[in-house]
Amino acid sequence: MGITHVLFWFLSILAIFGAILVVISKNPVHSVLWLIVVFVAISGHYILLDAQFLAIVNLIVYAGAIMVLFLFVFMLMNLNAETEPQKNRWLKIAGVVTGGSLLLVLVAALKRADLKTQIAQMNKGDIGLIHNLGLSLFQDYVVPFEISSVLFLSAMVGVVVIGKRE
Amino acid sequence: MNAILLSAIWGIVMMFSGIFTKSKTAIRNTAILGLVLLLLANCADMTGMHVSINVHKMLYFDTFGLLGNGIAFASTLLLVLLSGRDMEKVGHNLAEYFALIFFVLCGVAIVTTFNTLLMLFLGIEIISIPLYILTGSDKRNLKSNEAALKYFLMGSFSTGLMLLGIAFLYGASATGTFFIDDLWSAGAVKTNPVFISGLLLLLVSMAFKVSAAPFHFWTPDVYDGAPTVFTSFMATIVKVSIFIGFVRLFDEGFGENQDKWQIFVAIITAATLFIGNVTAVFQQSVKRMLAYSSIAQAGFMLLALLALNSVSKQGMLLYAAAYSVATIGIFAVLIRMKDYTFEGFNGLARQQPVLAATVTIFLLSLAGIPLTGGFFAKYYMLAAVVSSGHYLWLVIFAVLCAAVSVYYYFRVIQAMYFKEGDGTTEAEPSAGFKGLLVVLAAVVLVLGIWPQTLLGFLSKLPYTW
Amino acid sequence: MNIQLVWLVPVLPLIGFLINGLFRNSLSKSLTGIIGSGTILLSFVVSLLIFGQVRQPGFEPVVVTFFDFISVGKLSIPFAFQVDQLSVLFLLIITGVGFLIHLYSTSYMHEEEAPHFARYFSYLNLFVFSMLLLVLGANFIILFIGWEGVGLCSYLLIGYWFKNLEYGNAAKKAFIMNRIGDLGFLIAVFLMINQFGSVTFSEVFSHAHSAKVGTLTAITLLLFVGATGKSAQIPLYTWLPDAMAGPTPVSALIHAATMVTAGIYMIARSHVLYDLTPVTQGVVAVIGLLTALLAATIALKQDDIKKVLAYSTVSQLGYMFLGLGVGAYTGAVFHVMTHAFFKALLFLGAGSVIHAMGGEQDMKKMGGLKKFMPVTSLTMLIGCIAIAGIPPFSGFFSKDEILAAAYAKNPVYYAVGLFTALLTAFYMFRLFAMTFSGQFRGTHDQEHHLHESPSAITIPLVVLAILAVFAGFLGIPEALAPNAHILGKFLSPVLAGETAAAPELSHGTEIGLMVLAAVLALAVSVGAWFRFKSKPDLAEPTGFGKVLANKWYVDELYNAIIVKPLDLLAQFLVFFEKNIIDGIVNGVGRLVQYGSRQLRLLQSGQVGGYVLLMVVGIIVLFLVELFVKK
Amino acid sequence: MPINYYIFLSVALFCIGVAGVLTRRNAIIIFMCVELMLNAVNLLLVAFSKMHFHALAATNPNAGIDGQLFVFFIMVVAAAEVSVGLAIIVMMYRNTHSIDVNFLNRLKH
Amino acid sequence: MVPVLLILVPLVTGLVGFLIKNERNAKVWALLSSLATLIVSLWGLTLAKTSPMLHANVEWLPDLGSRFAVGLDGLSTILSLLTAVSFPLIFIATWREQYKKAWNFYALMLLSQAGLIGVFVATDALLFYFFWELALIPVYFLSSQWGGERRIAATFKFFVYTFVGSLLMLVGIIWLYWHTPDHSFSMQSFYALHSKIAAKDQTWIFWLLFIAFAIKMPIWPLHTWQPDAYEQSPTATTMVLSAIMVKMGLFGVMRWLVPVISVGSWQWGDTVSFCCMIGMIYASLVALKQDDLKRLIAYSSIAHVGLMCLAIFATTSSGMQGVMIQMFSHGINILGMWIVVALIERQFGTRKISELGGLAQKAPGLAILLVIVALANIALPLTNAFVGELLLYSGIFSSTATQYNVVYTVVAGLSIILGAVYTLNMIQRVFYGNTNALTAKGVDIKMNEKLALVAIVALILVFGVYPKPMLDLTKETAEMILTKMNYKL
Repeated sequence: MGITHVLFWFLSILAIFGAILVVISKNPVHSVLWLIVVFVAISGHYILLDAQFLAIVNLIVYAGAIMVLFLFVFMLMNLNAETEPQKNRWLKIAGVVTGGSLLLVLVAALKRADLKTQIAQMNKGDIGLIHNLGLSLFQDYVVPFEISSVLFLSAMVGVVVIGKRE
Repeated sequence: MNAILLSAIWGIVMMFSGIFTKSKTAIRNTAILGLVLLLLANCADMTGMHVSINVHKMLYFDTFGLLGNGIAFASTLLLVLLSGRDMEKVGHNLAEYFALIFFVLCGVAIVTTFNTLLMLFLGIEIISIPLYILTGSDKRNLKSNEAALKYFLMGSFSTGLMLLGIAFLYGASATGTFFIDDLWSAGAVKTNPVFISGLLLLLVSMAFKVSAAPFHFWTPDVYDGAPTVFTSFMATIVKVSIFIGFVRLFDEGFGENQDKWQIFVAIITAATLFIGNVTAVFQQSVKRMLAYSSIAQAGFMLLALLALNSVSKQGMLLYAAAYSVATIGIFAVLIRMKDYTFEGFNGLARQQPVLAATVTIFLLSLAGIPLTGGFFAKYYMLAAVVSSGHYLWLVIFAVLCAAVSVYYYFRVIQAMYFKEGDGTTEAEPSAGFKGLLVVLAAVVLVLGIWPQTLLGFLSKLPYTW
Repeated sequence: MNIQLVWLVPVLPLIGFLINGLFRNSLSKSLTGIIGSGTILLSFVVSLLIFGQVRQPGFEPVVVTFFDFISVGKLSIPFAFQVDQLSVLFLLIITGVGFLIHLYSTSYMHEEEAPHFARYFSYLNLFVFSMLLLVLGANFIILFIGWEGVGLCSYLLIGYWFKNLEYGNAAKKAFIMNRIGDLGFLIAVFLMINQFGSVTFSEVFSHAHSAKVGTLTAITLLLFVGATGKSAQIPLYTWLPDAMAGPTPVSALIHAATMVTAGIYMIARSHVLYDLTPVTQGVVAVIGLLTALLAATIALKQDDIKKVLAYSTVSQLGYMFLGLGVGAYTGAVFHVMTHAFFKALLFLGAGSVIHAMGGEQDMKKMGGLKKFMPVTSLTMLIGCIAIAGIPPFSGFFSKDEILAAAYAKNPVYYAVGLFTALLTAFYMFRLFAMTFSGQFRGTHDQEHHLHESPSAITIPLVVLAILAVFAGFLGIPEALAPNAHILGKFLSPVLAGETAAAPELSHGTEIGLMVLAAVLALAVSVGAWFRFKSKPDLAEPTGFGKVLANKWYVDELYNAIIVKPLDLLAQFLVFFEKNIIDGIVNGVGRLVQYGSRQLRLLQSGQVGGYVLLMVVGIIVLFLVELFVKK
Repeated sequence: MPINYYIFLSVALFCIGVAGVLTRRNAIIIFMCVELMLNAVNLLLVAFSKMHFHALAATNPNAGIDGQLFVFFIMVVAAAEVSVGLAIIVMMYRNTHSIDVNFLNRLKH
Repeated sequence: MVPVLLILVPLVTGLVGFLIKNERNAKVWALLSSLATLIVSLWGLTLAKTSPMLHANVEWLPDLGSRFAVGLDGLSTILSLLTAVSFPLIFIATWREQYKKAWNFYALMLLSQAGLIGVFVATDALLFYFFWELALIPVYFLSSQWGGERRIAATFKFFVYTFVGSLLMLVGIIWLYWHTPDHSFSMQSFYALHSKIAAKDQTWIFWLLFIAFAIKMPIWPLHTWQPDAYEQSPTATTMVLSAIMVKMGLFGVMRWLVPVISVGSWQWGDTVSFCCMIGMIYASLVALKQDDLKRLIAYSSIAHVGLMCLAIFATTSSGMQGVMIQMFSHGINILGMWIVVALIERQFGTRKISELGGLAQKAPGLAILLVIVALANIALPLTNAFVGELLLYSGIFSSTATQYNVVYTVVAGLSIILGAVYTLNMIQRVFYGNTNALTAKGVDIKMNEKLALVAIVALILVFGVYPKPMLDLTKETAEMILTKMNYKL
């Protein structure tokens, strides 16, 4: 039971706990904050899996940029209070039950695979380093990389189209 | 490759065209030019003339995909020619709309030629994100907004599913790559369940994109809410090209363990056929009816996926062509109608004989009556499954559903020809419009008499890459 | 005269039919009459010439084939005529009596305006044509063609006055009842095709001995069903009395002299088969006997002069079938001939009376016509004597021959037959007395119009009367004069083998029977004559008489057990069609619409709902993966 | 760490996200739940990439790197989606002053 | 060559017909075209049976193994002849009908003729299916455009009903196609099939095909579209429907079902025959209760068709030839009936028997012609139908394919009687009796109808007295079909 294990369990529990709170907390702003917590926990996992680059990007892009964006929007619409009217209980229950059963069937399906021997290697290997990632990103993955620029372009244009006042 | 590049570039061109000129005609002509070039570029691709870029096996070009591209581009061209003017009515940002359309086409070109799940994912996203926008492009119209939001929320949800699927497949693959042709290696029996789960989730997300039941719920609302021009675009070009990607994925990726997933496809197909056809019966608005009919047609296309043999791939292309042309034609007329309900079509034959006649041909094609492309499209689908020898019950079920489809397609014909009324278009359609419709009708008929004209390419093209 | 020209016999009337039919609007009545009767006369002449050939000793039956009518697989049905003693005899009867009746009609139908007059004659000619086809046919199919043809013509002629729906119904009844019989006939034909691979008389009869008795019985019985329809035997006899709706000459020709005897002809023609099937013979005899008795009893209480004659016809036909049943084929044919004469005579006489009475047919309104129309009454009297079987008139000989054979077969037959004969004598003289003697009971202006009919009517009467008197001498029984039975000798080549069926009686008994019959008949006739000439029965029949007057309620019975149920069934089926079968079809449509209306509701518009359903879908797929074995 | 821990962890996170989508009415929160799902997937991918690394490092020093690159692309796409999504939501809000998905029911049946 | 012309002439003239925007010219054009077709088909009759002119076979869809193969053997000759004869008669008889947009009407009529002939001459299964549908479409438009007040619903029911059938048939055809050794739709390779279809497949493939044909014929209990369709269609179309289209079903059975699925046919022949038998009695009884002339004739036609289908499954040579002849005869006769109905309807604006009566006084010519046609309809001797029905019944009776042959003959025979009943009822109530207010102003038959009817009557009598040509024409084909059918697994 090394430190990594402790950390693993801690982060996992933190992530799940945070996730649940994201879903159940009444105040949207709280949800956002809890989501950030989840992201932090996941970044922690990345570090454990020595994917340092991803860990950082995750923090910067997600926990930083995106979540801030969300917060902005909330502020913009000042929905910080519990303005959200309650969905009727039955739908809620139905939702939870369905989500739970989805978990159930997924687990049931995956349990049958014996992955005992399969290990996610820890604190070893340097594929997560920005150097290696960069290299293969600009060699093998150059096409998708360029293509993704199209994605951004379209997103950009789209936001302009939507946002522009007429 | 040409197509991907050109579409992306031309997207940017269109983006800036809005700055340099305010003349909508100029913009539209630029777009048309672009599409023509795109078509040529694709032909070049097909004949092996292409800019050589090392894609590191991320893309794989074959006749099937490229022909699919060709169909998509050609249909887009027809759509723009027929309904270009109507795009102007949607909003002021004509240039941007065209830009987005070109980006979508770029995505299409990727989805039809991807060779790794990553490219598939990117392609799908490049298609989806502009579509969210186009759906909501009629900003003052609440229906359009609502459609956009629904589409977006559910779309991103399905993206999540797809990614989980991809992750599982990645975990199951022995080589640790995303190339579709070595996703499954017989050695990795232990990880079989992971593989299957991934496959299922991928299947579900793709089914969502092609609006197959029970993942079709977004379709009627989105198609109904979106500006009709873009509905036409989504319902035809986007849908069929994703279908081609769909078939491609399962053919290359999961072809050899068909037995593992055929049953799921069968279930989805049956559900789609049933829900699509039966629900369409009671619709009051032709637009919404067409939305459901597109679901029904998807059900038929799924038969190709079920059988997954040479016949079904040919049939897929034929279906793509026949279905797109017919649907674009109908939508082109629908856009011009005063009233989108069935009553709106009453007596159209007297007001606009040409429109009525052509629409009739398109509807007959959708219903799968011989002498129209739709017949051979359906024929190939049925033939594909029959030749595979399994799931004959599904074939029977499919034809019964096709019989149901006659009900709602013929309602339009009845309205146009046999009902009294003064349903007509908003403005007298131009001669060019009519002429083009006639051409489309002719295309449908040609496909209905010599499908070889299209499918000939599959066998004739000497493909090299 | 070359026998090959036999086709002239039927073709001539056909030509008459065509001319009268096509140019009915342009031809004058006289011309029509000449064409109509003339063609028949011509074919009568031709028949005579042929007869001249046939009666040469040692004449062998000739089959004249014209063309291949139907040939499928091994079955080949030529369009061929067979000329032999039997068919020639019928040719003579048909064309001869036919001509007389045509002649009679020219005057009788004179009130009709020209087109209808022409229509009448064309029908009549067509009938003669079909009848000739019937007797000339060399196989059962040609026979059947004529068989149905005469049915058609009788339908057309009964319904000749089509304005009157009653007549129309009578015509329909006749046709349909005939059709019922025809179905039996057809099935018999099919059986023959199966059994012998042919329907040609010669082949069928020559192979008959090799066939199983069961099959033969079936064939003969089915043929007999056909005969009961055509010749008005139990159970299909009820159409004949109604058929009296037609013009009287028609009744005389079709419903007395010729068509109704087609059944007898057919059975006599195929007697070879019947000789081999005693069961059928029994059935035929009994049916014939019963019909004879039943009809005779009904005739007792009829007041309509034509109805009486109609029932007597039925009864006489019954006689003939009795004859066939007991194997006295010659006797039957003999009776056909004599009956043709005297019954035609009676009908024409009745027609003349009706003509004079201005269309009145009810005997209660007649009486005392003797003094107004002497010729008619005289000839009628002859007819009555003939039919009553009083020697030496023709009826006596023919009837006696049958009775003798019946006695030889089974005395009970004889007893009943004799009793029927006496009934016949009774009601015939009742008819005669009520019509011609006593006081006239009609209205005054009817009386004013009474007159003897013109010569076109009386001449046929006279001719027929003469025949009715002397025709009997063609068949003087062995018992009286050895081999004086000209007819028997003449027909023996065709109807040979009957003697095997009927054991010979000793001459003594035969003569005894004759005398008995003659005496009784005479007594009854005279009795009836005196009973009715002074005080005819004008009272409404009561008790048993009522039952007879209402024809044993047979029509009502049929109505109750066949027509009504069928009608109800049809009504039910219409309901069934509308609500069950079509209901199901439309139901499917409605079901789809209903399903559509329900499925729409899935599309709630709620994103949450949609996603929920999607996830459920995923779960279902996974469950399939987990639990369905592939 | 055995791989199935990670599998179950991320599946759990994913399903929580799904449940969120199903239960909440606030469009943005729903969207956040989707983001949560994406992150679950990312985690899984990284874990798998290390698994493959463990399995194949001997032959290929860069084994498993594809997974991490994929995660990178997912983040890219997510960013783009967020921008578009929020734009749409804002537009919706402009017109209806609500981001409650239950009010999105003009289109139905 | 000949069959190609038979299809092309009406097809081309029909397409041209849309452009003639003048009622009278369109009418004349249609008549001329149909006469041309008639001439072509007569020319076909003069050719020797072996003549290459009677066949055509050109490349069409090589990848699908389907060729544009057409040919005229006994069966297809007789039916294409029927089609070619009927259309001029129809045009002549309905010469006085007024249609709005008449040119479209006549053009569609010609197109339907092309489709029908195509069905009859096609010797390639896919081509057959093609024409099968194509014949349907123009009729659909004709009926829903120019029909009675309930036309849309009735026609639509008819269309969907038949469409379901033909789709099932399509599945069947495809299935057979995949089992042909050379993956071809040609008739020969289909006929070569029967050895290769397993017994268990025979059953359902048989039904897939048969249901389509049964709906078209129609066979009880799949018949309910027919009376409505007949009632609601314009009379000219009704004539096409009942004189020719009905024969498509029978033709299909004889050409594409029994020779191919012989074992299945043997297996299920009794079931089918039973339905036919029921249907005959049923239809006859229902006809008794009909007050609408069109419905009455519709039901009588159901009965007749039932008999023909029954005879097919009797698998006897006389039955088989009887069917072929009877198809022609029935077409001609019922055409005559329709002409009379059309006349009555146009004159008095009603088809209700109860509202008519006494017409014989006003229209003796019509009455006589009708009586002849009606008698042919109940198969009186010396009319063409007699020959047919005699062969049919004797065929059924002598059938060895079933042990119920006697039952079939007797029960079906009852419809002879019932047929007489309702036909005579009809004649009597329409033509006999006294005129009423409505019929008092009736006038006699016009020249054009007289022409058509006389032609029909002539055909009736000629083939009634001298059917030999027909028999010779059909003999070989019948034997061929029988040899195919008699193949046992």
